[in-house]
Amino acid sequence: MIRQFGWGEFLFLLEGARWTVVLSLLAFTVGGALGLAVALGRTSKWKLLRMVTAAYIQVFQGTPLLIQLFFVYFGLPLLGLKVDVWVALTIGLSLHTSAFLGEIWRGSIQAVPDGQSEAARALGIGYVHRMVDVVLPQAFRIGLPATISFLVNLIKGTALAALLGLTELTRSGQLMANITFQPLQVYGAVALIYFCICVPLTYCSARIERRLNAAR
Amino acid sequence: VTPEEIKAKGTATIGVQMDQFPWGFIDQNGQNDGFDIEIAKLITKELGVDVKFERITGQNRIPLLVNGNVDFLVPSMTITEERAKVIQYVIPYSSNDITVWGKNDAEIQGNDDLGNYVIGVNRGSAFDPLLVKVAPANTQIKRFDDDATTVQALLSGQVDAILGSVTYGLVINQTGNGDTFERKYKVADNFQGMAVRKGDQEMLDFLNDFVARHTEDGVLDELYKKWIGSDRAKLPTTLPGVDFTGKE
Amino acid sequence: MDRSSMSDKTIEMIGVNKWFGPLHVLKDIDLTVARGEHIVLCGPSGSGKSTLIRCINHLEEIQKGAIFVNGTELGPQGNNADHIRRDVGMVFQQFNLFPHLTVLENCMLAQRRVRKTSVAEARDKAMRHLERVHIAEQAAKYPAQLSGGQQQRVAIARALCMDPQVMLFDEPTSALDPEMVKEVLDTMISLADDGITMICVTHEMGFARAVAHRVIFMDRGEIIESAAPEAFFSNPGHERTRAFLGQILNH
Amino acid sequence: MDRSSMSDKTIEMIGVNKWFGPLHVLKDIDLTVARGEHIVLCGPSGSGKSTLIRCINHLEEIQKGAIFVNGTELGPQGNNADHIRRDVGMVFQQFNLFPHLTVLENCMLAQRRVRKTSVAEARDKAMRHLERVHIAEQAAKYPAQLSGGQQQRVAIARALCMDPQVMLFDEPTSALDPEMVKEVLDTMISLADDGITMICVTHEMGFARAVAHRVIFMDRGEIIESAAPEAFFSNPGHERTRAFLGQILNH
Amino acid sequence: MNYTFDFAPVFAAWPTLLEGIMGTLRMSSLSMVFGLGLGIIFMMMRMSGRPGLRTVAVGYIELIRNTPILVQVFFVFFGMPAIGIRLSGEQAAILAMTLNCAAYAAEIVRGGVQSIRPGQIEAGRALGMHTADIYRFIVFRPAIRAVYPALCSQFILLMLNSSLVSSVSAEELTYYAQTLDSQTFRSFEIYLTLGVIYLALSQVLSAVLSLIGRVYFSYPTK
Ligand SMILES: Nc1ncnc2c1ncn2[C@@H]1O[C@H](COP(=O)(O)OP(=O)(O)OP(=O)(O)O)[C@@H](O)[C@H]1O
Ligand SMILES: Nc1ncnc2c1ncn2[C@@H]1O[C@H](COP(=O)(O)OP(=O)(O)OP(=O)(O)O)[C@@H](O)[C@H]1O
Ligand SMILES: [Mg+2]
Ligand SMILES: [Mg+2]
Repeated sequence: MIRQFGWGEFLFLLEGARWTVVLSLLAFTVGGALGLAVALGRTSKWKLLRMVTAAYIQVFQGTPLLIQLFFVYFGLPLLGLKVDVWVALTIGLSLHTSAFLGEIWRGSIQAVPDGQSEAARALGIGYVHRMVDVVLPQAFRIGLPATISFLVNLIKGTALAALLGLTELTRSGQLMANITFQPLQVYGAVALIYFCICVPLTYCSARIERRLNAAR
Repeated sequence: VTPEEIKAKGTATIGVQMDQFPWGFIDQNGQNDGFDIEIAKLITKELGVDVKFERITGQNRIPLLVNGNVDFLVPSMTITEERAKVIQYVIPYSSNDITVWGKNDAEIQGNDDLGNYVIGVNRGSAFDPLLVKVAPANTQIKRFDDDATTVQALLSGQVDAILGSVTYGLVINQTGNGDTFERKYKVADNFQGMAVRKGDQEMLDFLNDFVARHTEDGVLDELYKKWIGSDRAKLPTTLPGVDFTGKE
Repeated sequence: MDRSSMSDKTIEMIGVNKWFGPLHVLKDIDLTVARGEHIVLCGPSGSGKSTLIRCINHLEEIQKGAIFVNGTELGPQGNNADHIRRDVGMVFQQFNLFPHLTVLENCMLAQRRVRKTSVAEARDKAMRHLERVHIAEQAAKYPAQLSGGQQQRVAIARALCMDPQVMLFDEPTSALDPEMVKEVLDTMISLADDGITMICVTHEMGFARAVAHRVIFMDRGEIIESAAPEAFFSNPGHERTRAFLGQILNH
Repeated sequence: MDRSSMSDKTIEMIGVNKWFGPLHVLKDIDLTVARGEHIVLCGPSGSGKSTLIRCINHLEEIQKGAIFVNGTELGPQGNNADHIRRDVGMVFQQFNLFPHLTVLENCMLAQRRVRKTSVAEARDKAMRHLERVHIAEQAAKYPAQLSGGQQQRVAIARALCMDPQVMLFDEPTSALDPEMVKEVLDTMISLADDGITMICVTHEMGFARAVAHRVIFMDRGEIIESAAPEAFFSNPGHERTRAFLGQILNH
Repeated sequence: MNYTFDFAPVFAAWPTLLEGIMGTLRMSSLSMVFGLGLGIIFMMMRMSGRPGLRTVAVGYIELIRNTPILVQVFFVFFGMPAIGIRLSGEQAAILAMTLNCAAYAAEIVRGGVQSIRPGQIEAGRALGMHTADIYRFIVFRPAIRAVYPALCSQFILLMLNSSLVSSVSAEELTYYAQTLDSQTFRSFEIYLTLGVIYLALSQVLSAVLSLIGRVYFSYPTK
């Protein structure tokens, strides 16, 4: 009656992996946009904005994602705000992502030599174009390796969505382990799938890093 | 919610646990299957609505119910006094003897012997507080996330014995370890109940009636025999400290 | 250029004071620069030369005093800064070319974003100025592919593309290898011939002799001496100027 | 020093060739340096000056030829490199002080780790050499707290602490502000008076006139000219040398 | 929703929570120290001239970085008994977190070493120092300083991620909190308290790390 871990079970894991990918993309796009805003706030010339974004980063970097998700999904309803799973996941993962990316990108923006934005100012170029045309393209290249390694962590971090009942990769693995009672095989397969999702990214990151080093 | 509201919606959202072989699990085709699933389907059939399963875990099932994400639970969840303070139980629909399994050479005959060994248990299940209650204070307890890891801890020798469901035996035998490990003793009865939100009186009445009727006509006995492989015990309709009427 | 014809004021600094925290780096600076005048600013390291010229296009805020460029006042909060920056070009010691843009794109960016010039027009003008600094054939390269001297000439062309009335130079040759200094100085001399207003921080005394109308010596945030180059070199009025000249000319 | 007394060879390079990939940067270099001789090496950027002196203490490998220092041959795989480096001190353009160590610790590190000197002895010697370059009072500071000229003097003291018989200098003043050049040149001149063997890459022609026994001009990996300073400046034998001198002396 | 908050059962359990905090700190700080040490070894292997060593290091680093720590803990705890090594939950957790931390630390520190200007190494060589001494006395401190912020945030992440090792019954903060949860069902209160404790821990940890940084890695720079 107990199932053996075989091909069908592996396909079930792959189905879970689909959600892992969807969740990661979601978190990355929404969180990335928010993270850019946070990074710009952290480097703005207004002290208040800098303080607010600094506090934001502190809180969302300083607590485990698990607890953030728990609060958005189970906590907000207590305030009378009932949230859908996907809304909750989007909010929770985006808060988490934006705090980390905000901090990474703040660093990259500040790593662009001051002379660059001074030269743009001296040419009369305003804030928006100074950022879009001069600073961000350079910051982007500086921050890319760190961004990708965060993305890899994010992909693995989406496993926590299981708390909200979403059967993504890790949760599929748990379910399979509880059906087949062969946890080592199941989790080995889970690790393999994560590896296949993540490795292209780390490979890209290494290549980009090499190219940047060569350009110097 | 009330049964009428569910009928109006056309779908019942039911929380079921899918990591509890053979109570609830995912079959070869990726479909939900098991004892609980069949019962849940039976309920929706009587309501004349579609069923939507929400896969719950030991950790999130109570918040999910309390917050209204699911209409009610058909979990393999033990009825305990503590939980009854937070959610409303329906009268028991199945039972699952709580059993200690251990290495052949572990000398465990009763609760008092547990103190000499390292005992594993599924955290978040009802087995955990029970173990704390019955075992001597000096017992070394190791807690794991789910049944699979708990059993695995026994099989890999990380613990000497585990306390949990009688169905662990199925697993131990089928993974080819029946020679090394054995059933030690039955710790307690374990009555399992569906649950609704506190205050959902009509829903409670409907489900109480459902369980009573199908105990009467033998449908539940049949399902139990089919999935668990033994006869369903005679189940009580009252338990000390737990209110099944929603009136108290 | 005849000195009497320079009646028109391009830049006027009146009682300018600037602090970095507790550090008083510009002390009551008064300076008037006529249209077409070429000024060389020199002085020891840390004397405030860079800060002075950076105030003129509001890369630094001033805390006291007033600065007028072409008759427009630069407010302390940077009011009119954008307006003034269109008239004032700047060339930095470290070139500060945009590394992710080609030479041509470097010269087109501000025209497109600030003046909203069409692509064709911006390219035309960029090419004209690149030719002028003898570097048009490198237009498609990236800054990192050029030598220091070439990069600095691109920086000059980039500033010229905005048709500035004033050019500020902050030690434009001091990051260059000795051999490349000359090509940049030559470019600057050719600009001077055009009659553009220039303020140049430099220790290239040959350049000062060749093109400056006035040499200004600063020390510890003050203008100590301001004189025509002949007078400045042959007969400095202050002890400190003399000591400084002794240091930089004698090895 | 009398030229005839320098019969003893300290450094001998025989038919040295070096490639960076396909780039042939040193071509059949033959060079003999006598004990106590001071050599100034000059030439255009990229001509191989740095590479030449870096080969002497095996910071670069050579592909052909032989190098002897104090009679010991430096093998192509760096055999004897450690031995030779103890006799050869080097001062870099970028100072290369260790930023996490104080000035004193900078001077003590190699004594302790290479010569296994005791702490007290190492400190004594470090302080002696720091005094010699007039910087003993800064011993407890970190490099970043010093001016460029001071840093370079520390770098010189650090090298001297190893009691080298030869000192190599690679453009030691070209990263310095004009005002600080003099203090470093003065230090180097005082070393020269001591009779240490020196090879110095520099474009400071005043220094060459003052202390060099020989000025060597390199171009594209070859030694083009080698002459006493008077002859070198007044009457260079080659067209290329003349053109080069014209560039660096005339602005 | 009319949920009445009741923190009494949570506060009543403070000795347990405190034990959990100690467990979290003990396991994560040990893993940081061992992980950094092991990471430096992997970093040197990765940067060494020997292709064999490099491949091993790259393989290790990529394997660890691209798989979840949960799975790594599982393998150490359930897998190693198969080869005769039986570790307690806590030992398994420390080992897995060390292995995990080492992979990240290796990459971070490598960035630091690469940021050291070659002139520094050349200066050491010109003074006659050996490679090992050059790394030990010249390269490491500035290299670690250059990446210290990144290293610190990795450590904090490690501390936060240690909540995952509760799945092999390693007794850290989340383990006790979840046990408490299954006994009292005060999920919101427990998770709220847990969030506050983790936030406080990460603040304290980052303060301690930056203090260490100020003592060991601070020297003036321009
Ligand atoms: N952003 C800043 N914050 C604090 N102090 C500064 C800043 N910029 C410059 N200073 C200080 O202001 C003083 C004047 O600096 P400035 O750069 O104007 O000098 P300078 O004459 O251009 O020197 P140099 O020849 O070295 O370029 C110096 O003491 C310098 O340390
Ligand atoms: N590590 C290297 N790899 C490849 N090519 C190099 C390397 N180092 C130097 N070169 C090349 O070798 C040639 C000689 O370089 P070298 O640094 O010796 O010149 P130099 O005379 O010291 O010039 P400069 O005055 O600019 O310091 C140059 O063409 C340079 O680009
Ligand atoms: Mg300056
Ligand atoms: Mg050189």
